[in-house]
Amino acid sequence: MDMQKYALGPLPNDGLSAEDRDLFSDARPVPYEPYPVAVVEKFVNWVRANSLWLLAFGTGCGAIELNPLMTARFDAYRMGVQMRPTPRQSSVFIIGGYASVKTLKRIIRSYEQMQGPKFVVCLGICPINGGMYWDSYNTLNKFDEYLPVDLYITGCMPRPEVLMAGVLELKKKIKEGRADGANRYIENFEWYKANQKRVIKDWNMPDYNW
Amino acid sequence: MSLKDLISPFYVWQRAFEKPYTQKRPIEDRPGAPRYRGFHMNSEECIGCGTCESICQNHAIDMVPVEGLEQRAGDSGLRPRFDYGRCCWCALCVDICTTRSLHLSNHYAWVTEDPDAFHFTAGTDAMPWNQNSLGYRRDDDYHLLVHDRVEMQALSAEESVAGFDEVMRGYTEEEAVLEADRCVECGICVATCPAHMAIPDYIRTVRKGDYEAGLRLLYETNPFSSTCGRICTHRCETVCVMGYQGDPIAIRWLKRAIVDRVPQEKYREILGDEVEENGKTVGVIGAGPGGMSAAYYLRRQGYAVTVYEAQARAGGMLRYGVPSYRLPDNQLDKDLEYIRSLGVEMRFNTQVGRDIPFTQLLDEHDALFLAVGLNQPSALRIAGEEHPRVLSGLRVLDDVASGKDPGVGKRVAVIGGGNVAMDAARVSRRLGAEVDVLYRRRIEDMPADPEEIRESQAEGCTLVPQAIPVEIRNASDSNQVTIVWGEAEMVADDKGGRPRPVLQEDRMHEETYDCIIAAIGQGGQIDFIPAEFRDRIEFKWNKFVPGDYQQTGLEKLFVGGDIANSRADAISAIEDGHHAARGIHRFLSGALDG
Amino acid sequence: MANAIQLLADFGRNFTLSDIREQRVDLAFCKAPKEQAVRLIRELRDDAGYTHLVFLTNTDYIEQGIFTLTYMLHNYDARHTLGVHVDLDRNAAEMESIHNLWAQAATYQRELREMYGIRFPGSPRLDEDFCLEGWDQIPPMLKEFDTAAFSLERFHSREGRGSVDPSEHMKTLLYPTHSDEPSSGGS
Amino acid sequence: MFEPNPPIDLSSGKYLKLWQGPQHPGITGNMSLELITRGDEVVDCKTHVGYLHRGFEKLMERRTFIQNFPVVCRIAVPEPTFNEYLYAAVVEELTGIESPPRAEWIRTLNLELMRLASYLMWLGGIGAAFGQSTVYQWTVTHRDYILDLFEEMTGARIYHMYIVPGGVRGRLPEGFEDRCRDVLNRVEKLLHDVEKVLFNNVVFKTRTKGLGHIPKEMVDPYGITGPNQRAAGFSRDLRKDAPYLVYDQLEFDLITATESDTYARSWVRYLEMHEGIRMLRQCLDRMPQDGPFQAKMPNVLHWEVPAGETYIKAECTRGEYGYYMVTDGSEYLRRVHVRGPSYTHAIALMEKLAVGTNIADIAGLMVSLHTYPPEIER
Repeated sequence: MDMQKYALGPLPNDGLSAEDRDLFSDARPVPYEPYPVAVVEKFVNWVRANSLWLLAFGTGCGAIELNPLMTARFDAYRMGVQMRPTPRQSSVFIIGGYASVKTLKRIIRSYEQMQGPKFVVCLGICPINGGMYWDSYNTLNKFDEYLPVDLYITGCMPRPEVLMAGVLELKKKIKEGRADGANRYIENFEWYKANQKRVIKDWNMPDYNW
Repeated sequence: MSLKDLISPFYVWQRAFEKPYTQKRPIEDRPGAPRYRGFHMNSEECIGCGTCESICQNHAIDMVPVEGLEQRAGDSGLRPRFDYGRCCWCALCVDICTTRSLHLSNHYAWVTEDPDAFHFTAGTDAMPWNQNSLGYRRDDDYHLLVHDRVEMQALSAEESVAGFDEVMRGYTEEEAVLEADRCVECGICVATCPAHMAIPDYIRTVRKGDYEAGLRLLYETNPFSSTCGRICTHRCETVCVMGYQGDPIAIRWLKRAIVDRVPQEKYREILGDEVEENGKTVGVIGAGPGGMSAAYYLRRQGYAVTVYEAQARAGGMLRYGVPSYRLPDNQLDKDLEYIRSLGVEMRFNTQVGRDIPFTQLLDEHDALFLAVGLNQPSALRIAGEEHPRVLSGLRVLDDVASGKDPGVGKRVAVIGGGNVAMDAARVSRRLGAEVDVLYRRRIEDMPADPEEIRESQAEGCTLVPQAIPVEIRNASDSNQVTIVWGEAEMVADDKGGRPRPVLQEDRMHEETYDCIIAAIGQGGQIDFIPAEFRDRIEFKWNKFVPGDYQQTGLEKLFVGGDIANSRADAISAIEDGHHAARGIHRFLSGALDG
Repeated sequence: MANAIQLLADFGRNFTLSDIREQRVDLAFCKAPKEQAVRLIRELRDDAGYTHLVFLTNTDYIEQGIFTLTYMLHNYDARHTLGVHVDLDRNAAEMESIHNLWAQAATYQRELREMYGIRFPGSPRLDEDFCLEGWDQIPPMLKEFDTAAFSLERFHSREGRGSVDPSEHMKTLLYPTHSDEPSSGGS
Repeated sequence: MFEPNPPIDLSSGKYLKLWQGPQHPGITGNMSLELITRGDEVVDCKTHVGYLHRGFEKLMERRTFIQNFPVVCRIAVPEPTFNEYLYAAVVEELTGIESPPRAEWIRTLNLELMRLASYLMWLGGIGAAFGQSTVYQWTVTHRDYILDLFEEMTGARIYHMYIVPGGVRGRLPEGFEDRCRDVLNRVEKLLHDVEKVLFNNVVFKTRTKGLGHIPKEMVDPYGITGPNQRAAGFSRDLRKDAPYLVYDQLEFDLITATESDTYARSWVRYLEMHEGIRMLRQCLDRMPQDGPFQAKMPNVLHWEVPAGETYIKAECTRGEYGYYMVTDGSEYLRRVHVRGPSYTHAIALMEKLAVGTNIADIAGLMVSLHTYPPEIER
């Protein structure tokens, strides 16, 4: 990857066909700037932490435990968590276990479509170090090479109780202002893009999905 | 569309009055079930065999060295380290764990922002769940390993005591494969084997039926495989991980299973031993297992080897000290013949010091390996032991091996608890005698192999433990002898050693026998080494204390075998010989300074 | 079912069937030449009651240079399953399509094209990606494709791992000199 | 019958291409439908899978037979035990190991509990797909009670890894039977409620009756099995036709229907849940309380399975689930093929049934076929 290419100007979008190129933005994403007044930022973070909307995208087998989590027995709604069907309304992306290369492409598009502030939580062992599918030709081993991750929950499957523990931990992190994955993504944009394009061989989407 | 269909859904309201399903405090109130497969725990029984690592399909386990572990025999010093970016909590590691030290807790929550943090060594790292008492453990009735040893066909006690036929009949091919199949191939035994034989590898060849490959592996470290396959003290089996929950692998019998299936004529072709003379000569003193082992490995390197042996035949203690029902002559000869076939020169009936001076050997050869063994029976150190009807165990065995009748009579007492004592007792049984074996300590303290003890009992020898001989007297019949012995109580040793027998003066016994066989050990004899050399050699209790590579202060002299180690068994002598051969090779090629 | 073997014997008059083997009373296998296989399968379906295509799959015998397709057919009335094997040349693997016999066959054939590189001329959407996307290696199910090596090279493995062999570790610790140097002979 | 749907000229401007999935609330699992619509009507549908492809069949070729045991359950996430049972059964047949009777009963109990749990999940899905989210809340919660049973029986909620070649991994916990009966009673009560709220619901009835009709003559040419087939009037069920485990000792009725639409398929599954509860109660009553639950096994660390090949199938919630395995006498299998019913239900069948359907019904139609993408791509 030519690192300079991004740094110097608009996104190349060179995976797109000539006629599609006009349809997508080539502007670089910008990092989030905290409010200059610390108290305000703190308050905003508190608000954010108490309204975590999950993107309903079951990327892997971890999705199976999201059903109990979001229904009567474990009832994550009481923690300000709810499922949203579209990335535009969501703030938390749950990577449900292993991600195949084909799914990674959709994950990237969905993630980039999410409005900030946004957070990524990885479920299970597979996004940490390959897990069960450490030798599979079609699943990623280290998810943090492709998208910034704010929290890992190990287990196979992590139970709904642990997911709730994860939500609490994420809240804590957000309140402390440390959940800065989205900014890391933008600040290291070239590195992430290079990694993504190294595994996604038929890159036919814009370099950033506004 | 009926009215019922319209109204029916409103039934849902009925549930509004039920108790809610919601768990109030899910994290605190819902610990994992008693059988839950949560995070790993490991107890002190772990010996680091790595079987958990072998079965893990996710490569989630690394065996890592752990600082501060106590060094124990049969403990690799490694412990399993888990990668929770890999583990899927299938608990196969728990099921396969040979010591049952590994198990799972019912703890399941680990959340962190650092993806590199999910590593820990179970049992030694402080983890929040280390005190959990619940969690998955293997059910007692569920096994992934085979715990029972395949028994070997043996002569019945009546059959065996009737003659000198070999008692253990060897495994059939099928039995050998079944027994070999039990091995988990952890390799813990290799360190304990004095010769460090490639045990898991040759067991694998038995399983695969590839006896030629097996033979090659055996000869890498041990040219007495037929012998050791029968009479080895098999220290390896004492640390075998399969022994923690069942029977250890019959490693010794599996070695025998290989050699029994390869005829000696094919050895040369299979082993591919080609000797390229290198023009240097090495003298070996003593044709026992140590000497002949050195001779083999030296010869393989191209040294001209001459072996000096006091007796008329080679084999040393293996021939003169081990009865043929345990080690038939032809099996010993199989090993020895092969070594000799490589061109080792033998000088029998040549006792160094008597027939040829030590200094001459030192001058004639570029290096010397000395393994004369222990052939002086230890004294009982009680009054009357010079009685003519007190025989030494070694002499009895020697006579029997040479085809002479030792004349033990009809009623025999054997004193001692080692293998020589057991052999002397069993030989006496075969010669038709009633045998009592007197031993100072308990039966479980006997240094003899458990098999020998068991078999001698089966053959009708009476073991009398905790019996301390006090005095030997003349009997009324001059062809008999009387022994006075007292019962002993075992007293715990304050310093933490093994319990000590203490004579009970008030419980003395007096018995008369046709002979008494003393077999309480042997000592060495080193008078043949001229005084001027002795100062340069280190001795302790009349035994050599060799340095690295079995070398002595007398640079050209390497020593090994019973006279130079404390274990005093064949396999240690064999390794001494092999190790000395390495040393001599390094010495003569300049890599080892004196 | 005894008449499965009988049935195959009857079919054997018109087809060169080999390797007929009864695994269970309700399961048998046979092998048909590549040229006759589809005709055989059609007749089994139309005349012998094997109306259900259970699956179509392939086994890679790399040592012998062949692929063996398995058409698993089921007869609901006789409650009997029959596996028809067909050997293909591994280097030029091509087979007549059965997409017009069963609807799901086209999907199986797509999968076999993607996973083994077997061609089924005429099968719909044969060259469309099925499971993979942007695959740039040899078909992954081929025996010569090393998935672990590929995964390590492309997807990396997390640092901080490393294992020690127990017997090697004990050797280094307890008896480091007790081994033959490479120069010192041995066999 | 197998003609592809007629080609569509997208440039004509009459049509809209719409991707339903993989990130879409109206899709079952991580897969996608490429729909071409004209107004509300779907005129063409292509199923895309592979988002969950992990290459199980490849991975299993490089793992030993015991190492595959934890792997297989992951092939169908909502219903792992069928994989465990079939893998165990295949290995047992090829090695000649016979699992003891007690293990066979426990396995049956395990599989039927799994079927009930899986159907409950599905029942929630079909409810939610037609706007009855209350049913989803109820059933997922009740499924969780069954997962609790699994947790105490096997040690895990989702991936049980309990049915091992040779038997099962442990005995039933103390008092399990009573707790299991209690859960069955609760589920049975729930089912009666669901009948009132869902199956008698005028909205549900109106939307599902006639939706996704599968003609009888389509069943065999499309390889349709399970409830989808039974709802079309076929009395075919492997538990009856080729009884495995202890099904020949259990009393249960085969449920069929003739309408072959979404409602009929749902109703067949609903009644099968009742049959499942009936079977579970029989298991609990008649299960042997002692005896071994594992056959004598060789050392699994280097377990060589004799050369051979076989195919074993079982009736899972979606239909015929099967394992085909070829071994060559080594420690590794040469080939395994997993036959999941969704393979044809979600692709060939779905692509056909979707045509002419209202776009709002696509999600419900998919759920009514009961498909799990991971078993398609494996």
